Amino acid sequence: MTNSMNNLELVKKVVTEAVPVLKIEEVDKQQLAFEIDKRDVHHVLTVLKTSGWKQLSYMSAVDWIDENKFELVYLVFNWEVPVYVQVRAKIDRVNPEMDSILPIFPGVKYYEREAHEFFGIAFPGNPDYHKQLILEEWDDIPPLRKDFDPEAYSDRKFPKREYPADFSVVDPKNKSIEKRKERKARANALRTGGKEQ
Amino acid sequence: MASIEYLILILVGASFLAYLFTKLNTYLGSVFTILATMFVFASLAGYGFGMGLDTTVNYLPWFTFNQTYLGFYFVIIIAFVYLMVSFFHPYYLGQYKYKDSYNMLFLLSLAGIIGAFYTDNFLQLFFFFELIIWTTMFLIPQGKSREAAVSYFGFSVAGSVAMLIGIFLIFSSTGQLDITSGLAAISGTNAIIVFILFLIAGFAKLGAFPLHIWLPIAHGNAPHPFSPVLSGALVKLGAFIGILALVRIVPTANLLVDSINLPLGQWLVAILGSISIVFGTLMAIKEDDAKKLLAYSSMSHGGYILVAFSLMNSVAFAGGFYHILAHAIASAAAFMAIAAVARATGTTKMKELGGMIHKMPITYLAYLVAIISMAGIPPMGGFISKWLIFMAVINKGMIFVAIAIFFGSVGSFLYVFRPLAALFLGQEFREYKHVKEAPIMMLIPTFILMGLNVYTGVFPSFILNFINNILGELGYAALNVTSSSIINVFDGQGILNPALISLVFAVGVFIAFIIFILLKKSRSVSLMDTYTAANFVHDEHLLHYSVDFYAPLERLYEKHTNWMTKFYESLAKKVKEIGNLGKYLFMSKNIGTTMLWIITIIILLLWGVAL
Amino acid sequence: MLSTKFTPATKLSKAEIDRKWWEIGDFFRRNSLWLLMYCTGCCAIELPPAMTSAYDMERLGMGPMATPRQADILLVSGYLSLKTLRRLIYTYEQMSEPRYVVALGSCPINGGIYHDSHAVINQLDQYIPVDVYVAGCMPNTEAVMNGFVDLMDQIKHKTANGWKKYHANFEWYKENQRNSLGEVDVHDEFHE
Amino acid sequence: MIINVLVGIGIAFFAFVLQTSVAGLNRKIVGRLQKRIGPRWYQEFIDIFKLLSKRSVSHGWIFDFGVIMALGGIIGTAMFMPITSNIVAFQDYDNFFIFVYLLAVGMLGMAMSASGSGNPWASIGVMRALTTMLAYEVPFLIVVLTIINLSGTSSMTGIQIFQQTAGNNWFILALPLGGIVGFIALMGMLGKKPFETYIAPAEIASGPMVEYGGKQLGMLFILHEISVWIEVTLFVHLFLGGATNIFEFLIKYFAVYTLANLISNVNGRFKIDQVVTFFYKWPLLMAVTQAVIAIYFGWVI
Repeated sequence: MTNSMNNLELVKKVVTEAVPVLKIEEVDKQQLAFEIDKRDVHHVLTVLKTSGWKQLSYMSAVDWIDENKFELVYLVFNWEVPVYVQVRAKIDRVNPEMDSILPIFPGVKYYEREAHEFFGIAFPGNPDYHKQLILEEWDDIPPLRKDFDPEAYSDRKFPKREYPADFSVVDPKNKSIEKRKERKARANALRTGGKEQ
Repeated sequence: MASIEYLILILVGASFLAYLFTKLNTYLGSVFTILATMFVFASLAGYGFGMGLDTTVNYLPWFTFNQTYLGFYFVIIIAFVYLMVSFFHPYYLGQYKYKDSYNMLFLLSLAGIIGAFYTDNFLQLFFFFELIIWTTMFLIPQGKSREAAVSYFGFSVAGSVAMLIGIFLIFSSTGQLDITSGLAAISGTNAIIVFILFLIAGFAKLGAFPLHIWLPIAHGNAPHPFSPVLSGALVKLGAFIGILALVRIVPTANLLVDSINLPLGQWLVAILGSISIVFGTLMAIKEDDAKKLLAYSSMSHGGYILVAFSLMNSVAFAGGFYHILAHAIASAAAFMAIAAVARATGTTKMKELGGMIHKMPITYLAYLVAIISMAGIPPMGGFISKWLIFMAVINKGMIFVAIAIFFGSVGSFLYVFRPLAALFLGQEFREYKHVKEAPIMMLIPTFILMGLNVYTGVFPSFILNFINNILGELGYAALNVTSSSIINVFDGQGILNPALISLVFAVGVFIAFIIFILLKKSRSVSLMDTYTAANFVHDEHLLHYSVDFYAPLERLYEKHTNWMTKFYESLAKKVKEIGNLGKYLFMSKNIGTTMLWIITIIILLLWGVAL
Repeated sequence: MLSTKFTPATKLSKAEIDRKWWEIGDFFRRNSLWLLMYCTGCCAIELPPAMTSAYDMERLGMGPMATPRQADILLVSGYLSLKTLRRLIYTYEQMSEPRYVVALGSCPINGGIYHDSHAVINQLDQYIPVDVYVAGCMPNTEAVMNGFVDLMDQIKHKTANGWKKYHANFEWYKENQRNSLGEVDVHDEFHE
Repeated sequence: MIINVLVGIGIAFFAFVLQTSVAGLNRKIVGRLQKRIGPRWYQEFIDIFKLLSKRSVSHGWIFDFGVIMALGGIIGTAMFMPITSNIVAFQDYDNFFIFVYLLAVGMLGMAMSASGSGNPWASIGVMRALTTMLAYEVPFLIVVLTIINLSGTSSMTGIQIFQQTAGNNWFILALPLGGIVGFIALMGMLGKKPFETYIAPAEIASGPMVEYGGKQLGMLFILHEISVWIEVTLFVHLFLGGATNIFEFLIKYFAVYTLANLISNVNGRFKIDQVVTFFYKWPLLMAVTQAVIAIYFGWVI
């Protein structure tokens, strides 16, 4: 039996032998994250796939607007060794582009379409990446970019209910708030002997 | 006074004329074919009902003719189907390679049929049978496949060889070649062998289990206007031979199945008929080609006919005879409707078709009426025949046969509904937007068949009275049919009044119509505007459910359907191997070996003759 | 003195006869309201108690139905994203008339807690007419039942006219739909 | 003849009113079982009249024609059915097979109309309905074969009178196995759970009825009520000795329908292939055993 520590070591060994790793992060006992260069992604994913990480669980992107970068995250899983491996790679935020990993993991087809839709990343190599998937008839910048303002979009696109200026949810006949204030003041007056009002 | 001999000679002459005319012009030849068929049918209908045809022979030596009610019943049905189908010829012949010979062979096979049913001599029967088989064999490959003709011919020849051996046996044991007296005179073991041989011939023509393999292949691949003839008319030849064997041969008394009081042979035929019904039904449910589906349904209906004629009482016989008529009309109508669709769209595959009702409503109605009759639902002819067979089976208490006939009857709803739903109903495909209703000449037979389907179901007394004549001829008691078409079987065990059923049905529909018309008018929407769990579907193919229609049911038996086909395939392989062996022995390069074999065989043959 | 002779009632005009028939129809309609439950949001959780023995919707003659063709009420339970709104409009147009819409929760009223989302619309009655709103996040089951009773009252007093409004202001509704949604029915590879 | 037809129409109307009321009562009973108040007993009437008052959609002429043909066929079938052994519209012509096959006109009409709507759910529902029919009809007809063979008549009145004659038992007692098969087949005919596969509202959106609304659906409800009446009445007449007067009929009818409904309400739903294998296993075996015992050995209790 191998324990989880050995598993993590195994993964580290596999990945570091394959490509130069910029940063390693232990997310938890069963998850390891490797930050690598964009060009090494295909290689490391191939290595991982041949050493047992056969399932691509998820692929998405993170918008680091301060660094002006997108970070792509590939999450792969092994059914023999219970460790998730995250492979992270940063790409430019301006004209973002990343070669598709479709030949390695065919299941990435829809994740890449989703990432294109929500972040605007292009995936040459995936013939369908530009097709719409979730957002139907979207007409603005991709919505999960940090510079997108959902509230402005909502105000612009969806009519809001107009409430009159004197609209109030408070019932004018309901005096319970005033009464509570009064009660509090009276109690306070009693406690302090009327000195502090 | 029309003479049978003249009719046959006229048809033979007309066939050569049709050949010439068709060579000149397809349309002219086809119209001539229609006229010739019409003339023959008219003379048969005009003189035949009263047995008024002349049987004298002037020009054809060695031929003798005789008319019976039994033969006439078959010949009029088959000639009628031929007439109906001939209306289709002008519109289809253009597609076929040998159109001139098509018309010629069509008329020649009709001549063969008239001869076969009007003869009283075994050798002539055999001759005419061969004429029918050989002529039709060249008609079938003009359709989709040549193999269809091969398998049709193979099974037909197997049947006719069996019949020929049977005829020889009868002649050698009784010295008679007359059909009636020959079959009546034969007895003992010879009777059993002849019974089996004739039934093999009958089964092969009828396409009943286990000799059914050719049926879907030939029906499915035959030219579209010829499939109605195959199914509506030619398989009935098998029923005729079956009747000869089952009814005419005096059953041997010591082989009775006690509990149901039926001769063993007849009982076995009933069981085989039941297997045909079940097998045909299951295969039809599974089939994806509309014509093959109807072919399997013909097999299932052939099973009903076999069951009916093996029950040895007049109710069952009447049911069987009525079923022959009802099925001929219904099946011809259904095949012709499919043919009309195939002409318009070029396919009979159910998955490629849909929504034809919006383009071909009359064809749709014809098909609807036909399948109502096939499924045995009241206002149509099929109900009466099935009802008679049911009552006979119930009266006999044959439980296992009953399972089969009930299964086949309910199963027929399943399979006849499939082409209805897949071809005619459902989404209208944009490929077929240009399709139009069949031309008027093709609608004439459609209307006639529709009318006859209803007529046989509402007023059966005329036909049943004629069937009573046949029953009398065969030596059975007549069916109790009163003038107002009330059928009473087994002294009141079942009483049926078809006209009343139709009336009540009409009243019901009238009431429903009144309710419908009184209420608020509905808003008309397009076919694509359907409930799709609120999903947008713009492709009509995705909204048309016709492939693997009965998938959950098919899954239950799909593993067990192929063993019969496999058996015949391996048999065909063996035959091929033997043929190759012969080829190897005879056609070797060494001419001396070949000569040696030939001489040996000639000596052997001469020795056999000398013996 | 009143005449004993039978006098036929004064001849009603066609409009009056229609009105009488309509009132009779209203009696049947309000006593047999069938729901099409469009369970998009969290308010759908209030429906099981409303249907089962706690509140027993069936005693009012109400019950769930499988398809829009059979249903009388389109029950919108909760927030509507753009994607679901498209389907909701499509479903609403498939229903047989007279048809009513009941919206549960605060999201269909003003967007509720999703008022600033790029994917959730704010106000349902801009797109299809709503007969009864049941406010609350989420409304409790008594409120839901009360909403249905309100709808029955409205039908009785002939004020449940949302479906007529939709016909009358069809262009206005369509324009709102187009402004927010682009096209209502989407053509793409999943729908071909 | 006109009198007879009018009596027949009366019977069809009676069938509609009776079954609609009984169905409403049964909804109430089921409600009480589930600790609910349940709807009013006339709720079914309200539902039907509401549907008839709505404005529906139509998918072309076959969509309407099929409904008319179906309802017409069912009304026609009901007109033949005797209520008791004395009340029958067409004396002597109430042959058993009319009910089985004229009922099929209704099924065919509905199937045609449903498929004509162009909705695939409807076609799936039709497929399931026909498959279920293939399953339950065969065992049922084998039992009926036994009954007709024993009683020597296939007239529904005749079978009732045969059972009512002194010395003859009700067939449910005389043929106990057959009676059980008959009841299971009745559950299938009524489309009650566990054989409810072809309606399956949560699965295939109420199957054949998916595209109906308004008057077409209302007419189908009428059709459904009348066909339920025919099926339950068939069971009463075949197995429970029919009825000599109308009260006896009402009691037997109510008992049979309520029992079927109660059994239905404590069951789940079969898959469609399970329905077929179920019916061709035990009920068919029981039916054949019963037929062999009764016909060949003559052992009838």
